[in-house]
Amino acid sequence: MERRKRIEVVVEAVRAEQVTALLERLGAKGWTMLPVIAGRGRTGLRRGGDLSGVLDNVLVLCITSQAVADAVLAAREELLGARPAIVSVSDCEVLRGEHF
Amino acid sequence: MERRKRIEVVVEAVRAEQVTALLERLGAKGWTMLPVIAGRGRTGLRRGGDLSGVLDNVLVLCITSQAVADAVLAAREELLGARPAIVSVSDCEVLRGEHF
Amino acid sequence: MERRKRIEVVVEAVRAEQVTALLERLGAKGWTMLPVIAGRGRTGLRRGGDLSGVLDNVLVLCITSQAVADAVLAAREELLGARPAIVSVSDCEVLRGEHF
Amino acid sequence: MSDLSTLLPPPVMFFALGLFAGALRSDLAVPDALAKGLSLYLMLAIGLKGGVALAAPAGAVGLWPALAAGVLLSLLLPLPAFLALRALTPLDRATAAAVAGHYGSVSVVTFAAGSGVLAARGISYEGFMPAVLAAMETPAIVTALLLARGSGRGLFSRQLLREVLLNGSVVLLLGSFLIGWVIGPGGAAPLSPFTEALFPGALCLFLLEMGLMAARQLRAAGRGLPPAVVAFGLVMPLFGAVAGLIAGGLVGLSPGGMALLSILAASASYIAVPAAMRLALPEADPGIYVTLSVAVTFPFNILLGIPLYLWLAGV
Amino acid sequence: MSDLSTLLPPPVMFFALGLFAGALRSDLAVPDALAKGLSLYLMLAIGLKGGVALAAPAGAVGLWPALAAGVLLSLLLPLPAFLALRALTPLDRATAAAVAGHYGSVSVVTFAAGSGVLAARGISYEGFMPAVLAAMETPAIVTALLLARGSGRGLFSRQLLREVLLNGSVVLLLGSFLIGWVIGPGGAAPLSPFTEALFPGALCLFLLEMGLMAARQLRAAGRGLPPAVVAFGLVMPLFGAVAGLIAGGLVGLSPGGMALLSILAASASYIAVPAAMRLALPEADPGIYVTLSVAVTFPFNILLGIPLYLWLAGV
Amino acid sequence: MSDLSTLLPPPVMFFALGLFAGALRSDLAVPDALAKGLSLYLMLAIGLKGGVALAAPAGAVGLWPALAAGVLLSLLLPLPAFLALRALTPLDRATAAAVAGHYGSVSVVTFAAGSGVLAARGISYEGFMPAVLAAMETPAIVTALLLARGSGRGLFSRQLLREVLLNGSVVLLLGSFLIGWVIGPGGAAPLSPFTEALFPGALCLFLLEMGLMAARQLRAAGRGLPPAVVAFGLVMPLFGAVAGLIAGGLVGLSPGGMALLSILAASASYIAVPAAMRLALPEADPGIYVTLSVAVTFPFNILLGIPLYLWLAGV
Ligand SMILES: Nc1ncnc2c1ncn2[C@@H]1O[C@H](COP(=O)(O)O)[C@@H](O)[C@H]1O
Ligand SMILES: Nc1ncnc2c1ncn2[C@@H]1O[C@H](COP(=O)(O)O)[C@@H](O)[C@H]1O
Ligand SMILES: Nc1ncnc2c1ncn2[C@@H]1O[C@H](COP(=O)(O)O)[C@@H](O)[C@H]1O
Ligand code: NA
Ligand code: NA
Ligand code: NA
Repeated sequence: MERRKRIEVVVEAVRAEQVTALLERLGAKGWTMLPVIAGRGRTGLRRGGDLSGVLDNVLVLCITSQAVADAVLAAREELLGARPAIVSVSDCEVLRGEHF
Repeated sequence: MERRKRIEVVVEAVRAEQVTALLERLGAKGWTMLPVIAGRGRTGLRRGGDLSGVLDNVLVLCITSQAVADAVLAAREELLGARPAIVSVSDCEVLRGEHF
Repeated sequence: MERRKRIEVVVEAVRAEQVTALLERLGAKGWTMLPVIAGRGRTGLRRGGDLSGVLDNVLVLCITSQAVADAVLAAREELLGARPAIVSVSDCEVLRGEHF
Repeated sequence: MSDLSTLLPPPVMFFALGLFAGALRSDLAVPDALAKGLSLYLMLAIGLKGGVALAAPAGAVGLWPALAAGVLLSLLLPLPAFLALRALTPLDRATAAAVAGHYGSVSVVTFAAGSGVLAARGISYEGFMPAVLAAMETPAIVTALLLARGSGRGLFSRQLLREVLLNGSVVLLLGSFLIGWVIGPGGAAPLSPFTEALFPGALCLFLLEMGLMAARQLRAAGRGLPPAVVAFGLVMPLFGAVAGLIAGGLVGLSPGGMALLSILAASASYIAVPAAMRLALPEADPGIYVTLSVAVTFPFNILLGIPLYLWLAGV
Repeated sequence: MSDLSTLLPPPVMFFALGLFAGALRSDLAVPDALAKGLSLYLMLAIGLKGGVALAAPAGAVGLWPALAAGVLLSLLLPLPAFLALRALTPLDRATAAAVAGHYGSVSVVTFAAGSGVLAARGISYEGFMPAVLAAMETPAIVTALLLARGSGRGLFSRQLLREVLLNGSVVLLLGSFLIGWVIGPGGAAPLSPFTEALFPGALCLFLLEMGLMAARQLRAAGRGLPPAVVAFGLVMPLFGAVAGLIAGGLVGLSPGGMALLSILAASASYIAVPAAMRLALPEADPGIYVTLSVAVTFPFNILLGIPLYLWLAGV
Repeated sequence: MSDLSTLLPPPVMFFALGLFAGALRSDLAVPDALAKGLSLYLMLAIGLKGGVALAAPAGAVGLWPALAAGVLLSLLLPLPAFLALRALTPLDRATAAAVAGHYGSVSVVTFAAGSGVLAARGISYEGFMPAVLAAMETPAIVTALLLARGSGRGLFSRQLLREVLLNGSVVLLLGSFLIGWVIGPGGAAPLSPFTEALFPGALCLFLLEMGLMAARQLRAAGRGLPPAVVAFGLVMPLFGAVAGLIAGGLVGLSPGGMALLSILAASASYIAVPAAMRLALPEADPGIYVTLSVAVTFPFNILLGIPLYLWLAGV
């Protein structure tokens, strides 16, 4: 088991590509995108499923090295440019550290 | 980066509003609800998608301050009243701590 | 609150049963399966929704004791036999520790 | 071979196909959204057709007594069900009450399958029966709650009241019924390729999914069903069918109408009541009542019950 | 009762049913996938029908002026909308521009409901109107961006350009239109049970969902709508309708065509423009523009606007 | 313009529209649930129609030889495919075997598009061809596994056996076929607005989605396809088509039947085989076989292959 960082971002579906592109550019070897049913934040209750899709959010999960995580957080301006609702980082351990 | 708590609750879809209402009342500034495909627990295998929706579960994710997390856990009776299957809490760090 | 381990596995939907069966066999009392929209890893961009379902991934979340988590990681060969993309483990605390 | 297709109508065969595929763990699967969409479609089509029939000359003759019979059946059938469950099965009070509630209420697809058989045999029935169907959906919930709690105090939370009065099935059935009644045959004509011509085929596809669902549910939760509970799920429909038949006779329904009321009384809810019970009786075990309704009583009614009740009704 | 069904067509009643159920918080719900599927179906069917009509002898007479009128309406209507929003409501520049863009663009279902009413009343219209519908979808986006940024420099990112030129609705409408035109009435005949016979019924089901969606959106984000903004959402359609009527008259459309152009001008986008605005103007508040379009202007047009605009058009 | 619509049938045009929209990265998208639902619908309708045709007088003449031809083609076609892939492309043994399996098996929609063209041209064919389609779905899986492992020992896990014998497509096709055969033309008549009248339109919508899916898949995984593999995906269908034609001639099929068998042999599986390969050959790369089948061979067959094979069959 090796120590890695677990980055979790909730972001609008229409802007998710900005986040994943940033992660890839800064060296993350992968990410996973999960659907979101609904949420509440500063902008009130948000429930996806409208026909334009603008109210859909997704959760992007990225497990990566400390170095990449630092780089991502250092690119704060660009990351926030995708208007993510949440950027959270926590610790984890992984099998096959060479994959991350 | 500021330290926050990450609360994760798996709960029946029909009771999820009880959980999110509690979180809001105790001061959480937001939450995110994710769909669940299936699960296993004390009540056996549970797979959503029946027509009444009673077998659907959701996962509620809430990133919040230590204080709010403590308040939520202190409201244990009320929280368990929503019959959540899991209540787990872990540590994380967030960008823009003022949002949480 | 009691300390537990939070295991998170991203795996192909067609192989998910191998992972959950392993978890159950090694003593985990439950697990939750979440849908995945898309992801990127060593095999490139992967977006579910093709008609055969072979490109669908899921995320399996299991909160369990340190002992079970150790057993799961010790069964590394078998676990990797299900070809999971990610196996990550982190710490958490839970309400009602007897459930996990 | 059209004789066989009268005996074994296509929707029943598709249900059997689904059961078969599910039992053998085929990977055949209908997306949830499609199943829910078909269920909405069937309710819309059934409601509309009933409302249009009500608008026909003399279409409303006998409506009120039939509605009253339906409501009474829904309110009363849970009583013997509850007594039987408590006497003969190991179910706790809350779960027994919840199960009982399902048997006062009704299943839309069982009704659809039954009326399809009547149509295929050329037997007419009162056009307002969909209104009876809607009227029977929720009264049983009240009885179930009374049985579970032993008192009427604090029976209904606001959320539960909404579930009872504004349950999606009831709103869609009654709303479509009302719209059908308002627009009448003329207004409904442009809708009929959607609501009528497609109906038999859509019912087949939906019953395929119901078969898959029944098999899936039986596998997931079936081992938890005590044998006495399974027996209840097979005998209670017969009891309900006879009660429905008698009630239908008393209020003067035609043979076709009696058959349908019998089918309704025999059927068990799988949408409205489970949802209400989950809210109102969290201590009752959904694994029991969902499985019993979807995977025991529903298949029984579709495969054996309907022909039997029609035969009892003399049609 | 077919008079009533002319006054209050079935799709409108199903919309009202959805609104009612949603307002009272019934648990009636249409799966997202079904709603999106129905929306695609309606666009495919509308486009195809229009293309087939264009292929008819003399079907193209007056096409180009009508397209020009549509594009101009789409480009220009956001201007008065923006001025009114900035003068009379508290909306910031970006949000006001985004909202304004919605009102230059159009709503496919409002068009479908309107043409359904015309068909029911036996009033003919230019068959190419679906092309006008498609042509009006996106020009308003350009105006909205100019209004928001005050300059044309760097107006379009690549992603945005794609959104404008290759928006799903536009591609499906125009593509189906083209296919209809190529295959003509003969080639389209085998498709007509799908694209024509089902249309009225599918529209009912879709409008049921639109009613539920409007009520849901109003509850989720409605409190955030300032009263002056709501008023705008009710008055702007009238302004657009009159502009559409005048434009239709100027380019020589038939009364039915004028009525449809009026309806298009009065309607507000709920698919193409929100998506483009979210990309191009992230600082604009989607809670405002989605809610206003889906939950204020759309219901207004369906329930009151369409009959009014038809009356104004003299049909 | 009905000549054009014979040359370029509407489903093909909708496929091209989907490809075009997808290639240019339009945001046009069909919900997964709708795509899966349409796929189920097509199988149900095709199966039922075939079964009904079998029930017609003399409907079964030639059935067994045709089934045998289909099974043999499915079993044998993977052999030359595998040899070619190993000799001419860089694919490893497992991936080559998996790809080869796809080309012994078949694609339901390619069959549907082909039979639609035959119907439009008024060319008849053996009604039991859907049974041949079902029979060809899975034998190729056996060959692929033998090729991959070089031995028959431990070939089938229980889960894999289920996948082969109880694959969802096979169960639905054969089940519907059986039901159609049992109920016959009389019993199927009430279902025909659903299963027949809607078919051409539903096929268009589904092919639109297949076009979008092909473009999406090509973009996601396309860069990983070596050119020699792409070439295989374009040449192998021709080889299969000729083999199918010859086999059809040997077993005495009508020209229409020969054309369909040729189309089946030319087509590649995109549902049953990928799922089985993922289970049985985890070391084979799904990015290769899914992409090749869905995004290379399928478009080739739809756009160019079908007219070519019909021409070869002389119809
Ligand atoms: N504290 C939080 N915990 C979890 N999710 C949140 C939180 N705050 C916001 N979100 C999610 O982010 C979305 C947008 O937030 P906002 O932009 O603040 O309205 C919400 O709809 C939630 O899904
Ligand atoms: N230890 C666990 N880890 C992850 N999810 C769990 C666990 N236990 C229960 N669950 C989830 O909670 C649901 C209900 O659990 P239960 O009420 O114990 O049957 C299950 O279907 C799972 O989705
Ligand atoms: N570092 C990562 N963080 C999060 N998810 C990942 C990561 N790497 C791979 N994945 C997920 O695992 C799937 C398969 O990965 P792979 O087998 O490496 O292509 C991807 O599609 C992602 O969903
Ligand atoms: Na009943
Ligand atoms: Na407009
Ligand atoms: Na083939």
